Amino acid sequence: MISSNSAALTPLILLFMAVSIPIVALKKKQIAFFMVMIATSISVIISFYNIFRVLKVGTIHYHFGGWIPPIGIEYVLDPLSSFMCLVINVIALLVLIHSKKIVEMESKIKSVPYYALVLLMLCGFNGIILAGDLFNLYVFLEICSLSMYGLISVGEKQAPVAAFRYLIIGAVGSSFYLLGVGFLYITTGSLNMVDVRSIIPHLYNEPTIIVAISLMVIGFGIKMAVFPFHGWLPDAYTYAPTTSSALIAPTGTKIGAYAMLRILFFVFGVNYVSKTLHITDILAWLSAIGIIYGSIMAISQKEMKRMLAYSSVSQIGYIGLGIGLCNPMGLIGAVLHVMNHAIMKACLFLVAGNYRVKLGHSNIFKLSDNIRKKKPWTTAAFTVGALSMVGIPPTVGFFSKWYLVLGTIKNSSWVFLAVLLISSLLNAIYFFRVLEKVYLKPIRSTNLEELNMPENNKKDEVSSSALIPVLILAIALIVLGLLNTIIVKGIIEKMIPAGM
Amino acid sequence: MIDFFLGHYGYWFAILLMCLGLYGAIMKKNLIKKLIGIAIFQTSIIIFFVASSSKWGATVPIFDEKIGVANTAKYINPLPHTLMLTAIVVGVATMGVAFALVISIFQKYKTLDESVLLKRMKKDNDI
Amino acid sequence: MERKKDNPIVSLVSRTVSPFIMLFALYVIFHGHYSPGGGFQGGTMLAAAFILIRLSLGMEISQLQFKSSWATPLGSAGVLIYFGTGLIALLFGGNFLDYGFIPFSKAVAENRSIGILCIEIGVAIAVMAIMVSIYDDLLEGSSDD
Amino acid sequence: MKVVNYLIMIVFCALMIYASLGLPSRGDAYADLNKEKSLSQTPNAASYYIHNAKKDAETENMVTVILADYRGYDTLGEETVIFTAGLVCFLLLRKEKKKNGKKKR
Amino acid sequence: MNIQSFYTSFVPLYAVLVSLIAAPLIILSSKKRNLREFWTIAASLIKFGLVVSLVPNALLNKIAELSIVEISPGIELALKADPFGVFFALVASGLWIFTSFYSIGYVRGLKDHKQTRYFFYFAICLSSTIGVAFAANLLTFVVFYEILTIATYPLVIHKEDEKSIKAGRKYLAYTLTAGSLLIAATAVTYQITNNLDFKAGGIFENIVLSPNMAWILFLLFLGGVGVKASIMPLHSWLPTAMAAPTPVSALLHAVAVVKSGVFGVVRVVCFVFGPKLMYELGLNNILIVFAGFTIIVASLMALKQDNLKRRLAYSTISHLSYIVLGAGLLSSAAILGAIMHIAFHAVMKITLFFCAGAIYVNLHKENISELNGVGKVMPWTMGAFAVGSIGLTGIPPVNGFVSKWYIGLGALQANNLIALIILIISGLLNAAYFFPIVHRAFFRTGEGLEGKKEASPFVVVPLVITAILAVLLGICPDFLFDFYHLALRVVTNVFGGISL
Repeated sequence: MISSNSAALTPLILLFMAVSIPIVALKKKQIAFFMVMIATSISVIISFYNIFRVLKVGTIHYHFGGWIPPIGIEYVLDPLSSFMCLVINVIALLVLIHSKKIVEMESKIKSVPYYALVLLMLCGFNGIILAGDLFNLYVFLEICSLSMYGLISVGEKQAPVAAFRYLIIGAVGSSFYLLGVGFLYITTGSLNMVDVRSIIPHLYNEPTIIVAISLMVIGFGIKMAVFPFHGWLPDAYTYAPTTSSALIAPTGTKIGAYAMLRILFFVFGVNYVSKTLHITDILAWLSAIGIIYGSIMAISQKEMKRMLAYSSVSQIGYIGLGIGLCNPMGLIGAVLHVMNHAIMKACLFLVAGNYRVKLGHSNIFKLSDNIRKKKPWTTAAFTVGALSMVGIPPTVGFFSKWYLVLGTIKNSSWVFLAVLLISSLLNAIYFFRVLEKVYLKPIRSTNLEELNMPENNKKDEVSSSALIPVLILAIALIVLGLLNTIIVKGIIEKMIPAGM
Repeated sequence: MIDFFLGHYGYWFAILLMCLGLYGAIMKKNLIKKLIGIAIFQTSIIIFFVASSSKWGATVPIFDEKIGVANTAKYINPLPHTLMLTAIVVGVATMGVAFALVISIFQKYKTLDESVLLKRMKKDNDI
Repeated sequence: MERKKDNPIVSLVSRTVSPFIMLFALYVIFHGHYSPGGGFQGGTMLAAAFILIRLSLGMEISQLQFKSSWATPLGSAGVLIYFGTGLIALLFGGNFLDYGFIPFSKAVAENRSIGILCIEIGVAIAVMAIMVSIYDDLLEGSSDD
Repeated sequence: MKVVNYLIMIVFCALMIYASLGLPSRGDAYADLNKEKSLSQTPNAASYYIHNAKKDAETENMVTVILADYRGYDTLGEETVIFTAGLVCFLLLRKEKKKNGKKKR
Repeated sequence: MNIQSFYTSFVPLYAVLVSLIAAPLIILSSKKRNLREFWTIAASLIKFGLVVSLVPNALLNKIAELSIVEISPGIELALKADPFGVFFALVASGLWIFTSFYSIGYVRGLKDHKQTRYFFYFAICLSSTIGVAFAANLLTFVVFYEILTIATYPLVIHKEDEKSIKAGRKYLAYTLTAGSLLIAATAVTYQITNNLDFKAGGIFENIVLSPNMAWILFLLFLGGVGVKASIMPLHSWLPTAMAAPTPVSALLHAVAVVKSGVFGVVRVVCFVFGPKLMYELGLNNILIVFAGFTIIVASLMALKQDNLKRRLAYSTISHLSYIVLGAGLLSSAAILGAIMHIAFHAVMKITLFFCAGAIYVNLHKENISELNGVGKVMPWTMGAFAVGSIGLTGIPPVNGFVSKWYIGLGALQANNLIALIILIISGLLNAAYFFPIVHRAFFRTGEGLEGKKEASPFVVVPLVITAILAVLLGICPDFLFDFYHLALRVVTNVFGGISL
C-alpha cells in the first residue's frame, strides 16, 4: 500500500500532521515540536524511498481519486521532482531540529500555530514539486505563500510590514500565474501538464499562449525573486525569525525556480521557449543582472542576515542563468546549485541565527574574534558555507559554478561567463569581510583588555540541537562536492528534458 | 467585426477591472487601498474565468432529465466554475492574512501609509 | 473604549435571524448535490450566523454559543474529516480520495455520492470554524489593551 | 518610479488585450475548450465531466462532483489554504491567555 | 609517444594526505606545543620519504596514476606522479622539512600568537602544493590550486595588523581573480577537447584550434597561472605579501605559491598547449616579452628597495620570470633549464629568506641600511646569504649557474639573442642588488651589535644546510635527488627526443 501510494505521501503526511497539531497540542505545547520532527523525518524517509524507486522504475504517475488525467489530478514523480522533494525535506528536517530551542527563545512565538504553519508550508512545497496539474500547482502555491507570510510576520518589529509587502507582490504574482493558467485552459481545454504539453505544439502561434507563458514567467519570477522582482526578499529574510528565514531562504525561492523550470521546459517545450520566443534568453539576462546587483548590494550591507538575503538574490540569479542557458550543462549547474544553495544558505542563516541568539545581534561590524573563541564550531561551519558561496573547491559551490561555466561556454555566451566569474569575486569580498571580523583580532579596539579577558573568551557553544544541524550542513557541502558526480550522473542527467 | 466585439467585450471588461486592481495594488500608498486593489484583481480573474465558461443557450451545469447529457453544448462548462470556487476561497484566505498583517502593522506603527511606514522602518533599522 | 448600550432591536433581530441562517446554511450544504451549493457556501453562511451574534451581542455572550478557543481545533477537525475520507479510500485499497473504495454500499456511484457528502460536511465545518476564528482573531488584534 | 509603474500598467493592459484577440468568442459552445477531444486527441475534461458526472457519482450537480471528486485534491488544498489563513491570524493576533482566564474565554 | 607504462600506486595520494591528516592532529594537540610540532616534523619527513620513493620510477618513466573520485562527468580527481610532478613535489616537500624546523625556531623565538593556526594552515598548504604537483588533469590542478590560494591566506594575514590584512586582501583579490580565469580556461579547454588530462606534448596536440581561440585561451591561462607566477604586471601582490612572517614568505616565495604558479606555466606550455602548437601560433612570444620585461624591471625595482624582504621579493619576481622565459623559448635546453631553475631557485631563495628571518628574529632588523657589520655577529647566516647571492647571480659553483646556463643555451638554440642579452643584463643587476648587502654585512662596522650572537640553532642549521645544498647541487646537479635527470626525462617526454 505504501509503495503504491508513496508518490503522494510526503505532502499528505505533512498536511495530516499540520492539521492535527492544533488538536493534539491543545493541552501540551511541547508535543508540537515532536510532531513536526515525526512528520519531517517520515517525509525525508519517503523522499529517499521515492528517489530510489524513480531511479529503478522511471517516472511514476499518481492519480488522485483514481481518475486518469486529464480528468483527474495527478502527481508526477520524475527524477527532477523526487530530487527537489528530497532536498527540500532534508533541509527542512535539519533546520527544524535546530529550531527546538530557538523558536521559543526568540521573541514570543506561539509554537503551536507556528509549527503547524511550518508543516503547511512544507506541504505546499512538496505539493508544488509533485504537482502534475497546473491548477493544483496554484493551490499549493497559495498554501505555501500564505504560510510563508505568516512565518515571516512574527519576527522583529518590522516583520509584518515586510510580510505585507511580500503579500502584495506575491498575491499579484500568483494571480498572474492563475491568469496564465486561465489563458492556457481557454486555449487548450486542459489543465494537466502532460496533456497541455501534447496539445501546445498545435497552438504555438496563438497570442494567448505567448501571453500565458509571459504571465507565468512573471508570476514565478516574483516567487523566485529573479532580478526586477526581488524587492520583497531582503526585508522579508532580514526581519523574519531565525527559523523562518533559515527555512524560507533555502527553500522558498527554489520552489519558484523549480516551477519556472517545470513550466518552461516540461509544459511549453524547450525549443519553443528558447528558439521561438527567446524567453530563456530574457531570463538569463535578467538573472545575470541580478547576480551582479545582488552581490554588490550584499557588499554594502552591515547586517548579516540582510547580506545573506542579498546574496540569495545573486545566487538565485545563478539558478535562473542555468535555466536560461537552456543546455544540459546549464541545467545540471542550475539543479546542482539549487541543492548547493539550499544547503549553504540554510547553514549560513542558522549560523546567523546562532549569533543572534547568543549576541542579540548579527551586525557584521560589531562582530569580533571572541565569537570564534566562544563558538569555534559554529564559526567553522560558517567558514565552510562562505567558501562554498565563493566557489572554492572541494565544496559543492565550486562544482555548480563549474557546470554553469561549462554551460555558458557551450552557448558561447562570454558575457555570462564573465558575470559568473566576477560574481564569485564579489562573493569573496563580502564573505571574507565577515571572516576577517570573525577570525582576526580587532585592529583598533578601545577595550582590548576586555576582549582578552578569559571569561569573555571562554568556550560558549550553542546547544547541541542547534549545533549539530549546522555541522551536518557544513560537512554535507564538502562531501557532496566530492561526490557531486554521483548526483549528477545518477539523477540530474536523467532530468534533462527532451529536445535540449 | 460586430461579432468579434460581442464575443470579446466581456473579456475586455474583465481586463479593465484587472488593470484597475493592479493600479490599486501597486500605485496606492495606503495599505488598505492596496488590498482593495488586490481584491479587485483577484475578482476580475474570477470574472474572466467564468466568462470563458459560458455557452450561448446553455444552462447551469446541473443534470436535467429533460436535456440529458449527450450534448455538451446544452450545459455551460463546469470546470472553470469549480476552479473559481477554489480561487474565491484562496482570495478570501489571502484577504484574511492580509488584514491580520495590517492589524499587526497598525498595532506596531499606528499608521497605514506606506511612505510613512518605510521611513519609520528605516529609523528602526538604524537603532 | 466605552461600550455603547446594546440596542434591543438589533439584538432581538439578530438572535431571531441567526438560527434561520443556520438552517438555510445546512440546507445549502446538504442540497449541494442537487443545486448550487455545497460545503464552502454553507460553511460561510454558518459562519455568518455565528459572526452575526458576535457582532450584535458582543464577545462575552457569543462565547456561550461558540467558544473562540474551539475554533481552530474545530477547523482542524473539519480538514481531518476531509482527509480521513480520502484516507479511508486509501486504506481500502484505492488511491487517495478514491471514494469508490469506501465501503458504504455496494454501488460505486453511490459510494461516491456519500463520499462527496462527507467531504462537504468536512469542508463546511472547517470553513465555518476558520471564518469565525479569523473574525475573532482580527477583533482581538484590533482591540487595544 | 511612478512612470515605471504606469508603464507596467500600460504594458500589462496591452498584453492582455493582445491575448484576448486570440481567445475564442465568449459563449462559443464549439471552442477548443468545449470540444469532445483536444487537439492532440486526448479526452477533454470538461466534456467528460458533463457526460459522466451523474453516472459516476449519482449526483446531479456537476460542479459539486468535480469539486469534491474529480478534482477533490484541489478542494483539499483549498480547504488547507483557508486553514492556513486561520492559523496565520492565530499566530499573529491571538493573545496568549492568562492561566486563570483559560476557562472563562 | 614514448613507452610509458602506467601502474596504479597510492603513493601520490598518501603524499597529499599525510599533511592533511596531520592538520587536525595539530589542532587537537594545540595545548601541547612539542607534540604539535612533532606532528609537523613527522608529516614533513614522511611526505618527503613518500615523494623520494617515487623518484626511481619516475626516472624510468613509470608513471604512478590514481584516480580518486569522479568530480565531474568524465573528469576525475586524479593524481599522477609523472617526472615533472615528482620534480616539483620533491622540491616542495624537501624544503618543507627545512621550513618546519625553521618555523619552530622562528615562532618560538618571537613567542608568536596563534601558533596552532599557523602550523595547521602550513600543513594544508603543503598538501595542496603536492596536489598541484601530482594533479593528473586540469580540473584537479584547479581544485588544488584554489585550495592553495585559500590555505595561504591565513598565513599571509598571520600578524593580524593593518598592513598584513591589507596584504591579505590584495593577495586574495589577485589570486581569486586568477583562479576564476583558470576555471574559465579549463572549461573552454574541456569544451573544445572533451579531455583535460595532462599529456606530454599537449592536450591540443591533435586538435585543430582556431588562432583567435588559441590566443584567447592562452591569455586566460596566462592570467590564471601568471598571477601566482607573478609575471608583471600581475606581480604586485607579492611584495605586499611580505607582511607575512618570514617562514611564510620563504614558503610563499620560494616553494609553494609562486612555484606552483610557474609550475602551472610550464604545465600549460608543455602539457596543455604543447610546444608545437605554441610555436606555430607564436604564442610563446607573449611569454618571452612579458618574462623579459619582468626580469629587467623587477631587478631594477629590487635595486631601490631598502627592506630586505621586499628586495628578496622583487628578486623572486625576476627569477620566476627566468622560468617563464625558459618555458617561452620552447627549446629543449631552455625548458630543461627552466625546470631545473624551479628547484634551484627554490633552494637559493629559501636560504636567503631564512637568513632574512634569522636577522629579524635575532636583531629585529628589516632594512638593508641597518645591516652594517652583521656578518661579524652572525657569520654562518651571512655566509649562507653570500652563497645564495652568488647562486642567484649565476656564478659557479652554486646551482644557479647550472639552470641559467641551460636557459642561455636554450636561447641560443631558439636563436633568440634578445633573451640571452636579457639574461646577461639581469645577471649583472642581480649582482648589483645582492653584493652590496654582503659587502655591508662583512666589511662595514655596525653599531649596537655588542653582545649579540648567532641565532638559535633551529634557525641557523636549516639555512646552513640549504646553502650547502645549493653548492652541492651546483657542483653535481644530480646530487641525491636526480634533479637533472628528472628534468631531462620531462623534456624528453615533451619533445619526444632531445638535442642539447
